Amino acid sequence: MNIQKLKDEAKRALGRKEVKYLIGYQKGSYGFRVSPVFLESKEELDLLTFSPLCTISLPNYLTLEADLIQPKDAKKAKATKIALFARGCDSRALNQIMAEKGIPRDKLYIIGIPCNGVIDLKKIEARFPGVVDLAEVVEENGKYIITINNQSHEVPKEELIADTCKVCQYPTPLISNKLLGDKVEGSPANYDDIQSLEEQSPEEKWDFWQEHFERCIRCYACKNSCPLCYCEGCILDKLNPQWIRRSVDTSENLLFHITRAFHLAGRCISCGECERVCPMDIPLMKLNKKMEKDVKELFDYEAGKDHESKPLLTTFNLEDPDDFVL
Amino acid sequence: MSKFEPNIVAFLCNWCSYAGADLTGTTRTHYPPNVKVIRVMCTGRVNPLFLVQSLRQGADGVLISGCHPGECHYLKGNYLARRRFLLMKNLLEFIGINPERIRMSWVSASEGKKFADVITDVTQEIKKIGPLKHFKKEIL
Amino acid sequence: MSKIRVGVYICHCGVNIKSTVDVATLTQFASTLPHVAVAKDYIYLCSDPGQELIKNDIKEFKLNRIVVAACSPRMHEPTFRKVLRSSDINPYCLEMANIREHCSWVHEDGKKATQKAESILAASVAKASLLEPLEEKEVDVIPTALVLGGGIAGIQAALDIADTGFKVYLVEKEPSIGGHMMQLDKTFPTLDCSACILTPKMSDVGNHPNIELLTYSEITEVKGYVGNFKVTIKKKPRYILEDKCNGCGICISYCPVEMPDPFNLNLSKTKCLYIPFPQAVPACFVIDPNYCRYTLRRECKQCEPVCKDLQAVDLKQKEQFMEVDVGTIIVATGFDTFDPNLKPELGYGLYPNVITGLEFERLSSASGPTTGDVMINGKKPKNVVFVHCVGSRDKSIGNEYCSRVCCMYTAKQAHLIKEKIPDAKVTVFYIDMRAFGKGFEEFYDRVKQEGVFYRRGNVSEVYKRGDNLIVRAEDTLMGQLIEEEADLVVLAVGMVPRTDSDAVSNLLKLSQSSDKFLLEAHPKLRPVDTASDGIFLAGCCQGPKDIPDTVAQASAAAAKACIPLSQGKVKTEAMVSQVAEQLCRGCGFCVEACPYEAIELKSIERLGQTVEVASVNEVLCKGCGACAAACLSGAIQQNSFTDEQLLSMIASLGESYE
Amino acid sequence: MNAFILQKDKLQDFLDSLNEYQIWAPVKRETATTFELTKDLKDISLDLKKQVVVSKSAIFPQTEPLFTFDRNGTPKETDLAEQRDTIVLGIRPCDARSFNLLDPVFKGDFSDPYYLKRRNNTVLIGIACNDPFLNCFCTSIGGNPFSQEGLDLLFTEFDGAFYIEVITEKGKQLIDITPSLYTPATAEDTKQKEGLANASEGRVKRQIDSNGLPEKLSGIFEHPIWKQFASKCIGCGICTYSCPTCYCFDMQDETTAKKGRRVRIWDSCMFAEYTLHASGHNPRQNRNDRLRNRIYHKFKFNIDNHGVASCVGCGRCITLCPVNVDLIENLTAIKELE
Repeated sequence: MNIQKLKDEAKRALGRKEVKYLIGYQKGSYGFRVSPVFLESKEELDLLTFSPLCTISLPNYLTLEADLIQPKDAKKAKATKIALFARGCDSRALNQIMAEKGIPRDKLYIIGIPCNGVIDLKKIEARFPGVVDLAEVVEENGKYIITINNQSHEVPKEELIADTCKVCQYPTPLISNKLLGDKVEGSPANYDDIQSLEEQSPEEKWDFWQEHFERCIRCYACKNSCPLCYCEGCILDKLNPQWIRRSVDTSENLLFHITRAFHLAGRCISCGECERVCPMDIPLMKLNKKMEKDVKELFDYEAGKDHESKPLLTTFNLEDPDDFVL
Repeated sequence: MSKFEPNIVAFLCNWCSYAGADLTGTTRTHYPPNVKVIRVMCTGRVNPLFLVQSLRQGADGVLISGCHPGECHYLKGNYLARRRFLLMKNLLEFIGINPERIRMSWVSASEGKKFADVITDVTQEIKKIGPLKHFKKEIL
Repeated sequence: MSKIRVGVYICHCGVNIKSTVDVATLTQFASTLPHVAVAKDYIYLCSDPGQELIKNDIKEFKLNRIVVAACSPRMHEPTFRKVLRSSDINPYCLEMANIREHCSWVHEDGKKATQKAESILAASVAKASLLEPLEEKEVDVIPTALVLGGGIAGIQAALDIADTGFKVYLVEKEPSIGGHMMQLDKTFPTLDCSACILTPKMSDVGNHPNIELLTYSEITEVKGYVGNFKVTIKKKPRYILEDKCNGCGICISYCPVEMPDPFNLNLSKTKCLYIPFPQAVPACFVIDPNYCRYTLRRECKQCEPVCKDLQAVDLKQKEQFMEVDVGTIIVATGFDTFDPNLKPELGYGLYPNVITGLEFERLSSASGPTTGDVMINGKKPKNVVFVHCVGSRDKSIGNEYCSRVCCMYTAKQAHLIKEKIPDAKVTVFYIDMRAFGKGFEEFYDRVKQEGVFYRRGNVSEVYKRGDNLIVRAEDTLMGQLIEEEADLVVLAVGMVPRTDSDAVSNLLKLSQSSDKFLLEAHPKLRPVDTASDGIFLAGCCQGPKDIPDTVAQASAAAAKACIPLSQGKVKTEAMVSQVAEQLCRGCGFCVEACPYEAIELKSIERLGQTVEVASVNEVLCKGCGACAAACLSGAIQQNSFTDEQLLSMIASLGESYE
Repeated sequence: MNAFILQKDKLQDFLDSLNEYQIWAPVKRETATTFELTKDLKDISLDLKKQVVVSKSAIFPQTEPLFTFDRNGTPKETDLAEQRDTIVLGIRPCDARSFNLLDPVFKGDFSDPYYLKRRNNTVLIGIACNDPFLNCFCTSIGGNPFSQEGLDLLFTEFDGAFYIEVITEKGKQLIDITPSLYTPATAEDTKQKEGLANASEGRVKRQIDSNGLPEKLSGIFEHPIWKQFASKCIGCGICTYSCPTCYCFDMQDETTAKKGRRVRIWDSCMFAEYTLHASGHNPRQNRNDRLRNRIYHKFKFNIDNHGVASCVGCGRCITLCPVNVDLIENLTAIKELE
C-alpha cells in the first residue's frame, strides 16, 4: 500500500466537515509495534503509517464503552462521522457491527484497503528478539523486507504471516466509501486444521483443549480485543446470576471459552485478534473457525457479508438440519 | 455394566414435550429415573448456554425436547432452538464432550410412548459412556 | 423486601404418589432446603381441606412463596394459583413440582423415585425462592369480530356472532359467499339439496344489519392482539359497483368474451362479465380482469354504455385498502380438493372421462353445465367406477390423514348414478369403509342394496384399452388382481389445506400441524382455539370435516369469539418479557427472535447519550422466551423463567441428593 | 555469604536434592511457557524467557479458597498447616524484588495469614538476567538484572555451570542438603559473574526517569493527557495480571445448591466492574479513569504510602499490551508536561 495515497485519502476524509476524526495506525513505541491513532486534523497526517505490522482491529474502537476523542476544533463539535481504514476482515467487522445496530452506516466513512495479510507479532518477535528500536516492514514479492537499525533482512512471507491471514477468504473490503488499491483475491475456504481435530476421538480432543484451557489466566484480552465483543454488560461479569465463577481453573475457563465462542457464532469475522493478543498462546481461532465452518456448512451463513443481514441465531430455515433430533 | 447412574437434565417445552411426558405418566409407561425436567414455555427459551451450564453443575447429559417442526405453540421457537442447539452440540463435541451427552428430540403431546423411549435411550447411551469428567463436579 | 419464606406442600394424591414416593422422607427433606419455613404433606392437596391447609399456613407462617409437589402444573397450577390469590399472595409466587406424572407414575423403584422426587423438589424450591410477583394487565376489547372465509363455516359463525349482537366483518376472497358447499349437488346421508339449504343462510348474511360483507376481498395485514386487532383488507376491483348494480344482467349479453366457468370447475363457459351463480350474495356482477379486453388491452368497453341508468360499470376501478379494528377473529378459510394430477397413474387429465368427485357434483347438479344429466361426451355412462382415498391415507404423496368425507360422498354419488342411470354398473373401490356418522351406516347399506358393487382394493392404474378405460386394482379380500371396465371413473379426491394456508398462517401467526392444516390449541379440550388468543378456527381449515361438523365447529368458534366481546376486557399474559435497559445494547436480536413482533427498539438517554434499547409490548408478548435466549447480555428476561431462576434449577439438579 | 559453582550436568541432582519441597518453576509447555507448580522435575526449564504468568502466583495465587461452608452455614477454614515448604525456582531478580513491594500490603495494617504463611515457607531461587529482555527497565526503577534483593539464592548461568550466590540463611540450608554437589566459587568465577552483570546492565535499553513523578502527578489529575493515553486502551487485564506488583483481589462466595466456599481471586483495576457500585454508579466509569488510577497507584500512592514505586521494571505490561499502551512512553510524556 502506497502510504502517500493513504495519506491523501485520509486528508480528503478529514477535510469533510461531517468527519469528526479518523482512526488509523501510527508507529508504535518500540520494536515492531504499531499503535492505533486518532487523527482530528490534517496537520497530524504525517503520523499515519500502514504496514504488515498493523494488526490491531480498528473497528474495535467504534464500540468501546465511551468515545474519548473530544474534537479540539470547534467546527467539528457537531461532526458525527468517524473515518477509519478497513481491510477485508475489518470491513466484515464493520458490516457485522452495523447489522447488529452497533453503529449506523451513516456514521462511518470507510476507507477500504485490500489486504495481503498481517505479520504475527509473536513470530516476528521470536525471530528478532529484543528489538527496541523501531523497525520497519514492507512486503515485496512474497517476502517481508524488515529494517532494523538500518539493516535489512528478508524473510519469506510464509514464515511470519499470521495464520488466520493464510486462509483469509475476504482480503478485499466488502464495504467502503472509498476503496484504495487493487482487489486482492481471497483464498478458498480452508478448514483443514479444524477437520483434523474434528476427526479425533473425544478423549484426544479433550486432551488437546484441556492443556490450553488450564493455562488461561482470564485477562479477557481476547474478549476486549474482539471487535464483536461489545455488549453493554457482558454476562461473564454478572453476579446475579453468575454464569461463570471468578475462580480461575480449567472448569471455569472451559466455560468461559465455550461461552465466548458461542456468543461469536455467526458473528466472528476471523480477524484473529483474540488469538494474537492471548498472552498464553491459546489457539482461540480454532474455536471460532469451528463455529464459522459449521455455520457455513449447516446454515449457509457467513458473518459480516453485508451490513443488513439478519442475525444467525434469531433466524432459521425450515430446511435446517434435523437428522440429529430424536 | 457399571453401577453408574447418570444425572441428566431435560428442558421440555410446556405445550408438547412436557405434555407428552405427562401422558407418559398418565399411561403409566415406565422409564429410568435419571432424567430430571426443567419446564420452559418453549424450547426457544432454552439458551444454549444452559446446556453447558447443566454439564458444569454436575449433569452427565442434557436433553432438549420440543414440538415437532411446524407445531410450535409459538410458531418458530423450536426452529430457533434446533439451530442454536446444533451449534452448541457441535462446539461441545469439538472440545471433546461426547455428543451422546447432548441430545434433542421432538415429542408431541400425544407421544407419551416416544417420550419414554427417548429417556430410556438417552439414559442408556450415557450409562455406556460413563460420568462426565470435563467439569469439576464439586467446587470443594 | 421481606424475607423469602417458602411453604412446601407434598400431595399423596391418594395412593398415586404415596405408593411409590416416600412422602414422609420427602417432607423431611423439604424442611432442610434453604428458605423453607414449613413443609407438610397431605392426602389430596387439590381438595378443599387441602387448599385450606395451605391458606392457613400462609397466614400462620407468613409464607410468601409456595411450592406444591403434586401432579403436573398443566393440571392444577390454576387451582393453586387461586389459593394464593385468595390468601393475598401473588399467584405467580407458586411453583409446582411434578412428582406424579414425571415421577411416581413412571418409576417402580420406590427408593429411586423418592430420590428423584427430592431432586425435583429441591429444584422447584430453588426456583420458587427467586420467583417475583407478576401483574396481569387488562385491556379493553373492541366489540367487533372478523370472520375470514365465507363458506358454510364462515357464514354460520358470522350469523351466530351477529345474532348475539356484535358487529361482524365477513371477508371472502371470491365474488360471492357460499364456498364449496354451494358447488355440491345433494348432501349425504339425507340427500337434501345443498344449495337449497345454504342459500337462505347466504341471504341472511346479506341482509343482517350486524354483518358487513366484504366479498372479493383479502386480508393483507394483521396487527395487534386479542381485543385490539387491526386488520388491513384489500378489496379487489370488481369493475362493477356493488352499491349500484341491481343484478339485472342485461350487460352480460353485451360482453363478447367467454371464459371457463370457475364455479363449474371449468366444465363449461361463462362470460368474463359474470355472476358466479344465480343465487350469489351479493347479487352483483364481476368482471374477470384476466379475460376482459378492456382491462387487458384497453379495448371493447361494450358493457359500460349498456348500464347507463345505473352507471354500475366502472372499468377504471382500482383495488382499495381498508383497515378495520376488531376484537376477535375467526378463521374459516376452508380447503382445496386434492389435485389428482399428483397421482398420474389414475389417468386424470389424460382421459376426459376420469373426473374428480367435485366435478361429479357439478355434473350432477341441476344448476351445473349439463343441468343435472350425468353425461360424458354426450353419452350416459354405463360402467362407472369410483376410486376411494385419492390423496388421502397416502404416504406416497405425504397425506397420511383420512379426509373423512370421501367414503360418504362417494356413496351418495353412487346412489345418484343409480337414480339417474338405473342400468349403470357402479363399482366402488375402497380401502376401508368409514361410515361413522349419524345415519351414515344406514345410507351405506341402502346404497349397497341399490346394487352398487363395493370391492375392497387398491387401484393401481387406470388406462385405456380400445374405447374403454380399464381400472386395475388388487382386490385385497380375494387376493387377486382385477380389472374393471369403465366409461366414467370418479376419483374420490380428499381435502388438502388451501394453497394459501402458509400465507394465512403467517398473517395470523398460527401454527400448522404436520399436515399443514391450521393447528388448534388443544386437540381435545380447545379444539376451536388457537395458540394466538382471540383467534379461532372453524371448518376445514383446521382439518377435513363434513357439513354438520363444520357448522357445529363454526357455532362453537362463534361462541368462543363472543366471550371476550361480551366481557369487554381481556387479561394479558403475565409471564412476559422484560428489558433491563441498562444492559441492553439495542442490537435487536430479540426483535428478530420474537414471533409476535412484540418487541421494538426505542430511544432512551444513557450517560448523556441517546441510545436505542429494546422495549416489550406486554400485550403482544405471549411469553415464549425466545428473546431471552437470543439476548447475548441477558438484558431481556422472561418473567417466571428468568436466567437466574432457570440457572438455579440447573444448579440444583446438578447436585446429587442420594 | 559465599558463592558456589554447580556444574550443569549436576542440575538434575540438585533438583532431586530438593525433594522435600514442592517446586514452582518455569515449565515449557507444548505451545507456551508458564510458571507453575511442577508435577515432574523433568518439565523444569531454566533457560526460558521471562514468563507471562508471574511468579507471584506461587505466594499470592490467582485463586485462593479461604474457607468452605455447607448448607447449615458452618465454615471450615483452609488449613494453613497443610502448606508445604516451597521453592520458587528460576525467578528473575525483578520478580523476586516484587515480593518486598507486596509485603507491606499483606502485613501492614492487617496481616494476611494466607500470604504470610506462604511467604515464610518459600525459598526464592533466582536466575540472573545475562541478557535483559525486551522492554526491561529495572535499572531505572531501583532494580538490576543481577540484583539479590528478595532472593535466597541467585543463579548465574555460565557456559557449563551455574554460579550460585548464597544470600540468606534459608538459601544456605538448601546448599547444605547435598554439599557435595557444589564446589566453592573462585575469585575468577566471581569476576566472570561481575563481567556478565555489568554487560547486562549496559544492555538494558529502555529507561524512565522516575524522579519527581509523585509531585508531577499531583497536579495533572484532570489533565486531558489521560484520555489521550487511554484512547487506545481496550480495557483488558493483561497489564495487571502480568504485573508482579499488582495485588488487587476480589472476594467471592462460590456456591452449589448444597455447599460453597469463599475465594479470593485476582482482580484488575482495568476492568470496569472493579469499581462498579451496587447502585450502578461507577466512580471510574471510563478507560481514562482506570488507566490513570493504575499509574497513580504505582507511581504516586505507593510512593506516598510506602516510599517506593509499585513497579519493578519488568516491562511485561508493555510487551503484552495488545494495543501498545506503553508505560514508559506514558511516564515520559507525563514528565515532559509543562
